[in-house]
Amino acid sequence: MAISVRNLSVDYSLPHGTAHALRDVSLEIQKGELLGLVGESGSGKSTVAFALMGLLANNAKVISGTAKIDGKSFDLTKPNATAALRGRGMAMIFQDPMLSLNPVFTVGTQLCEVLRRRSPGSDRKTRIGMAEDALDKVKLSNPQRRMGQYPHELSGGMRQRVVIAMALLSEPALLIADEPTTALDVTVEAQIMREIIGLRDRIGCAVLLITHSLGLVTEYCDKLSVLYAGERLESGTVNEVQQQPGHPYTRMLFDCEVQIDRERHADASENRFTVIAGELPDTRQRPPGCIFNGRCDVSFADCAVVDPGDYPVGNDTEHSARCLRLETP
Amino acid sequence: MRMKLDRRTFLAGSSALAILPYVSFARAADRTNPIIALDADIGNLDPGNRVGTTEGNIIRSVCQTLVRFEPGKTTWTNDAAKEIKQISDTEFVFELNPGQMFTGGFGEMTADDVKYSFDRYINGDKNGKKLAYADDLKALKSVEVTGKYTGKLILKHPSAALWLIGICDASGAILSKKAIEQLGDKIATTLIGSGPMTLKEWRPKEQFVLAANPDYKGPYKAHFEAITGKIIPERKTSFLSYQAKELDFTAFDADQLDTAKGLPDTRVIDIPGIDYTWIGINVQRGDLADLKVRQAIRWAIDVDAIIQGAYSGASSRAKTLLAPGLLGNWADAPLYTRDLAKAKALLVETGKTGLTFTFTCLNDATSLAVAQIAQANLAEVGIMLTINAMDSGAYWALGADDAGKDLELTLIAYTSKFDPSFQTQWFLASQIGLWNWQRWNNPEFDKLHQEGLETLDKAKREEIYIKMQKLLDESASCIWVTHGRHFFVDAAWLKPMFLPNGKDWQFEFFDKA
Amino acid sequence: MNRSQRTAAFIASRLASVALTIVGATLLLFLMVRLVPGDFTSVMLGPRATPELRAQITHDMGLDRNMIEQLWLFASRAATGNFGEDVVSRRPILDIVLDVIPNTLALAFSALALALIVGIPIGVIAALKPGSWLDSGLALLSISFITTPTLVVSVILFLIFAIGLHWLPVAGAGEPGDIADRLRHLILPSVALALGWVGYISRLVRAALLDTLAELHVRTMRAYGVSEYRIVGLYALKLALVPVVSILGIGLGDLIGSSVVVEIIFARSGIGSLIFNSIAQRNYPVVQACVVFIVAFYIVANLVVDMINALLDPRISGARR
Amino acid sequence: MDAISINNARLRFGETAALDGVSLSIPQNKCFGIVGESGSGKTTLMRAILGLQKLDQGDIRILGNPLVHSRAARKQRANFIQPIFQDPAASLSPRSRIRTLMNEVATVLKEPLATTDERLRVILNRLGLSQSVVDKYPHEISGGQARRVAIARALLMRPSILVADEPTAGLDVSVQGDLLNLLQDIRRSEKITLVVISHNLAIVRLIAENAIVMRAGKVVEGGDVGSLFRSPREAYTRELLAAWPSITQAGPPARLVDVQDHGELGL
Amino acid sequence: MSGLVVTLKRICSERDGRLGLAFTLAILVFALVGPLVSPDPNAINIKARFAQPGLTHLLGTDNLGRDLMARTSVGTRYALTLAVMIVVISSIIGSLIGIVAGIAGAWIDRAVMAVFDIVNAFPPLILAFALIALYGKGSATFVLLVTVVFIPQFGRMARARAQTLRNLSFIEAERMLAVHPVTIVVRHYLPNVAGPIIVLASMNLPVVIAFEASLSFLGFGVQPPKSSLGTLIKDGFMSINQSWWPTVAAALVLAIATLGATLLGEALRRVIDPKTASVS
Repeated sequence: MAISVRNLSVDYSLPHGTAHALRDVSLEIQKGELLGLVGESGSGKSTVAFALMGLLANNAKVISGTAKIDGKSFDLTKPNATAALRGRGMAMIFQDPMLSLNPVFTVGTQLCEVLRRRSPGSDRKTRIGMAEDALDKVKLSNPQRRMGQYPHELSGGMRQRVVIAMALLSEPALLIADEPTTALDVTVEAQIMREIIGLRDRIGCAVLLITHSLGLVTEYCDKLSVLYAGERLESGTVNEVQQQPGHPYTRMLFDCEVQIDRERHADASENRFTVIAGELPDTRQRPPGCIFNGRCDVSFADCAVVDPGDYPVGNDTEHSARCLRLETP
Repeated sequence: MRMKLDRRTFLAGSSALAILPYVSFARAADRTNPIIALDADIGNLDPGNRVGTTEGNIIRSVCQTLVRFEPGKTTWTNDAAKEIKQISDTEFVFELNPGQMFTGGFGEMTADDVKYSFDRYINGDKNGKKLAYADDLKALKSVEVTGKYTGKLILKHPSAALWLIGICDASGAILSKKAIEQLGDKIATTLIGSGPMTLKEWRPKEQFVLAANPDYKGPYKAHFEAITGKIIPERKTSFLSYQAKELDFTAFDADQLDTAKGLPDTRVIDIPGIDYTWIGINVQRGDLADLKVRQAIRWAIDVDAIIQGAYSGASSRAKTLLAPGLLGNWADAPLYTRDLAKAKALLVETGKTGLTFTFTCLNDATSLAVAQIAQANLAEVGIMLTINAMDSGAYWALGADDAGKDLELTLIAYTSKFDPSFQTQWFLASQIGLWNWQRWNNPEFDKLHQEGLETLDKAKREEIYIKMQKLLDESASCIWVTHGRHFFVDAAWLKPMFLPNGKDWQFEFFDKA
Repeated sequence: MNRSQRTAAFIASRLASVALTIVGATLLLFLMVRLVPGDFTSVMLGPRATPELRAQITHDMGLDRNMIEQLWLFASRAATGNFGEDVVSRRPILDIVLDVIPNTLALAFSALALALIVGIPIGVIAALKPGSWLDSGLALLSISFITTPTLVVSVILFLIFAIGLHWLPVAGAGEPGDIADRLRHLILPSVALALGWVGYISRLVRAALLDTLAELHVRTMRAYGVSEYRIVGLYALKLALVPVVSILGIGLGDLIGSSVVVEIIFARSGIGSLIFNSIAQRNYPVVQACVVFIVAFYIVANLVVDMINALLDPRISGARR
Repeated sequence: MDAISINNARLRFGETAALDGVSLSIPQNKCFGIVGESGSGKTTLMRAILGLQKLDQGDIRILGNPLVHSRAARKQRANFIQPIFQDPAASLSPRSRIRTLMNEVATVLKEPLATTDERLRVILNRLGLSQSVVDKYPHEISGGQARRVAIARALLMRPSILVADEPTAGLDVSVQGDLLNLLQDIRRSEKITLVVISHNLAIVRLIAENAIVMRAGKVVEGGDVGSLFRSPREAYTRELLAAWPSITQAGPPARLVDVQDHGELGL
Repeated sequence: MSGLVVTLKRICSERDGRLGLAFTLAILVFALVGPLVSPDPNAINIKARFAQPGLTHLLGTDNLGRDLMARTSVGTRYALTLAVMIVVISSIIGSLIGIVAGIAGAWIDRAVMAVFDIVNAFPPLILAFALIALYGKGSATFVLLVTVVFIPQFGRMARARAQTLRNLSFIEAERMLAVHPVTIVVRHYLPNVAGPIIVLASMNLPVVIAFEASLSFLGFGVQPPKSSLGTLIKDGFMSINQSWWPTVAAALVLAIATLGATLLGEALRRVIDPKTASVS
């Protein structure tokens, strides 16, 4: 069963005007699928997650958007539209594991709290058992001992595993992982990604992975959506998008990625790095035309005036991008 | 130590007198034993080292003296003594009642105990240290024991004062020799007596309870089973407690007289004081050494305004040292009603301008009001006054030794006793560096004082003391302000009793009305 | 180190710094009184100063020895609680102080309890709806409580409840041994003393709670559907209490300080009124003894507060590795 | 003579050994990379090199001179070695105008203000900054400009060694190249020794000639980047490389079935 | 100067800030203008004692017949002057000591903190009145001694702030440039410590005003014939059965002053330093 988000638009009211942080963003994730939502800072990718969870900041407002989860439709413009889903249908893993657990309660207490919601009838003992079991599943050694520990006694990777265990206990249909490895070292990152995939395989949920790292997406995700300044510029399967980027931004993003096995000059000072010149547009007053216009290396006159539609790329029906060059005349 | 050292002069600020007339008192007091307020706690219960009036009052009710003041009077009748006979100007024999038992199992009172008690004033305590109140029995040379119950008092010279301020008062308390030797230093906190009452309980800073002494053999049995004294340093608070029927008797300040008069089931007692408050001028200090300057100051200060402004007009103005009613009161003393012209003329005569002086006083409200009025008064004749207000501790240390040389104008309040010699002694030359803050030195005054001490004839003494007051007046070193006045409220059912000075309460004579 | 070892080490290090503070405070107290200008004995004895008595005091207090010896004498006396005898009443100073301490402690602790019991709920209610009229109203109320000086509060309570309505007694600490009476006498002074702290604690709880509610772990709890009541009342509140508890150490000191005013207005015996009267009488040995007790109490209170905080927040003992 | 040589540097913070016997030498006029995960000690090592952190033991030589923590020595050292902090914008004092900050250099160098101004103009030009930037406060300029201003200030001291701490941390891929290219340019034109501290293996591999890998305060292995990354000798280095997500390895997304796990990193 | 204007504007943009500013301005006007337009506050007129409020005496007179309006406004001015002096002096001294402790070696830091701990071990009110009782009264001593009591707070704040700053890269950059330490303190520490210190100072102003009132009330504050809010309340209570309005007026002024200063201080905190812990 697919999970979908349609026409999500979110505004932030700021001291100097209203920023239209997300504009008509749509996503679709199949059960058991991992969708990578890629974007640079300011692209609005985390806003998608929080709009879905109903945890947006006070100055944010959902202008439009519906979510379909487990066959039910939710009007995201209503406050707390998805409150019923939190901890049941949806779970979330956060960016900073150091801050996402309450420092003055033990791991066990916080895990059991999730179970109060998920399986209300269960008694304390059962919950503790389930929580220990979940810790074991996310490969934390000695779960009994971990239950009695406080977050500050655990490393960042271990804490992230605790949050994953929480997600596991809540058995969601949709797991949102918001930059789950950004704060972690690369070796830990790999382990955490495996745990997320393991969790998906255990309960067969859909996963929305929000990240700025194309490396992570290409390595772990089935599908990919590219977000830029609040607009979804491209989406498709990872393979398709990588082989045939439909949008110049996607292509340039791939070019900027510094690869571990890239060819290098013997004189290191000869090695150059790719840059996307220019700066993000002001989302308070979206300029006409393509949102990427001005930084694009292949733009033409129309790009400045015509807002491109979502055009299919190649033969894959799932692959599309918003670039005028794809417009079939 | 004659001054009221522990008078809580500070005002905590608490009174709802504005709304009180409309308050109805819900609870009626159904007490059979009175609860009264005292503004000072017990300091030291050793009669010779007592600190304030509180102890004096307790000691007089707990201990026996040879003779006891009659209720509300300065005359006395026998108490511990069965008989006292004067055998010469300087010799008295006494005989004690038999069977007068000290509480706490310290046995029967004998002449030995009398000697022991009085010898402490003559020879000092067990370490030979002089007692604080030693001078009360200064005229006593020795005590001789002539039998179990009989003895002889031998005086240095004829003395009227010895009885009034010594033998009858707390200093004359007869203590148990055995008890004192056994108690050691604890006599400061334990009082063993044979009098009408016993000190049944004392919770420092909270309260004490005086209970009737069932073993008392003397003529003055206590009327109440118990009297509870609450320590409430602030008069306004105790007055409010009284209004809330938590108390049956308390002193209050003059400014609440009208309120007090309106209270139901209440008697207001109003006793003119015999104490004396004056502005002292240091006659040895700088420009103040000039008699004319002092006279100018005396003409410039508006004592009537002070009485109005600082004493709410409730106390009357004092003209001289000894209060009306006391032996030696100088009824014809001149009244210095403010005369700016005279003051200015005197200053012109001296040729001095731009005079500035400090005015030292306690930091209670009354003193400060006096100071500020004096300040304003003197400003009008071109004398600048700086007010130096101090806590009691620092204030009373001021006159000591050379420190007193720097004093200029001071506001001083001393308490009086019934013999005029007690009052005049503080103006002697020997008191310079101690309590003579005027530092006024007049050999004739000193001579007269000694004469007064040794004279027994009333008319003669009267003459002597008036003469002394004239000398004081000529010196212009003292500007008399007031003799004070005491106000009490008491529940209609209770009849308190005090000596005519209003300060010495006679707990043993407190009675139902 | 494991957790209990860390806690032990934390307590040990706190005790060490407490010891240092006590030593320093003693030294300061010693110097403060000893550096008073003028002849100490005459300032202290005032009108009772006879040469004999003066010599006696000089000797009793060790003023005839050198400074170091004097300091040692004072410190050892302070440590053993033997402050000597009061020159006025000839009672042991320790007894004088011990007589009044229970009254002040009862006052301070009841005020503190009152401040917590009333202040915390007000803070929580205000934090639940930040910006609402309820919040604004409570904020204004709290600030008024904080800014109205204790002496004004004392007098107003005094006028209304003791004088006007006769509900509660005017003066004193109550009949000794009669607990109900003692409690009745405690109500007004402790309310007077507590009111400012009610405002203060409620503001603190509100602010700390709002700060905590903005933290990311609260978001985690919300994301997992934990009810808002449990989040605020349990998870955030425990964390928000940490700064509140920290301030209580200071608060106790403040309460003891303010007790001077309250004890005088309500004519209660206590360490505040004792110290005030002793200062007025220049009875420095008693002042010193009082301050030694106050400082010791204050330091111990702060130590206890630290311990409670270490219990509330495991990071406090754990972080100082 | 090496630009920097370190011999047996040791430093403990409480129970943790931040530096546990680090020895290395950094040749002149090359780029040297220090790679490691968080807690490896690389930042502590950098701070020790800069003289911001005293060592418990061991010595550091900058261009042959022993590193001494005296003010005179620091003053002298300022002419040789300058840092580029992780967030260069944050290395500009927020309440001073940029001109004030630049003038401080003149005071330190005891150089006439005009001379410094002239040199600054040249440097700003080369870094592509407008001259008007000096009249602004740090918060009034963009992040990219601030990074350049910070670098310009370091260059004003004419250092022969630049130490860059995590230069790309927190930057989007689209802008990190800009900074790296700038460092490369400066390195070439100023003939300076560049020390880059980073957790980003891919970047170090490209801009450095030599590098070390650190872990738990120790140097795991080091040497010429070519061989270091092509054929690492140590298991840890291999693990680091293997974990590096790479767009070129994109294959079918991983499935749980045969996920190999090392468990969590220990405490 | 523009910074001040901006700050004021932002304070005015919220209700509490406006209220605080209004109260504070009202008190300031009262304190500054009041004495200029009212009669001599020390002129005694025994005949007119306890006069009712009226046209000649807006707030009536006291027990010596002095104009209470004049005394209250002079008292307010005096209380404010003292409080401002105490806060300014203690914040400046505290900041400097705190910064030095924060950036100097561990021993100096420990020593300074130990001294602060020791001073803090005494309840402030008791320490203040003990010091004043021991070392004498008078405005200068008063300011000096109360300053001692308030220094540690500012010192702690400045120290904590300096310690944070010390490890920030812009300070380290200055050190790497070998800029003179005094220059670093003056140019880079001070401006960055100032914000929270100003906030703390403004939050402490009402505390000091109330503190002064308490001390004056206990008889340890200003000396007659000068008046301050504390002595006015005290004197008012002394004769409350004759007239209640002097007390109420002084208490009201005191309450408005502290309330205004508190509201303004909190608004200032929100503007300058949103992260600093709330009520102080």
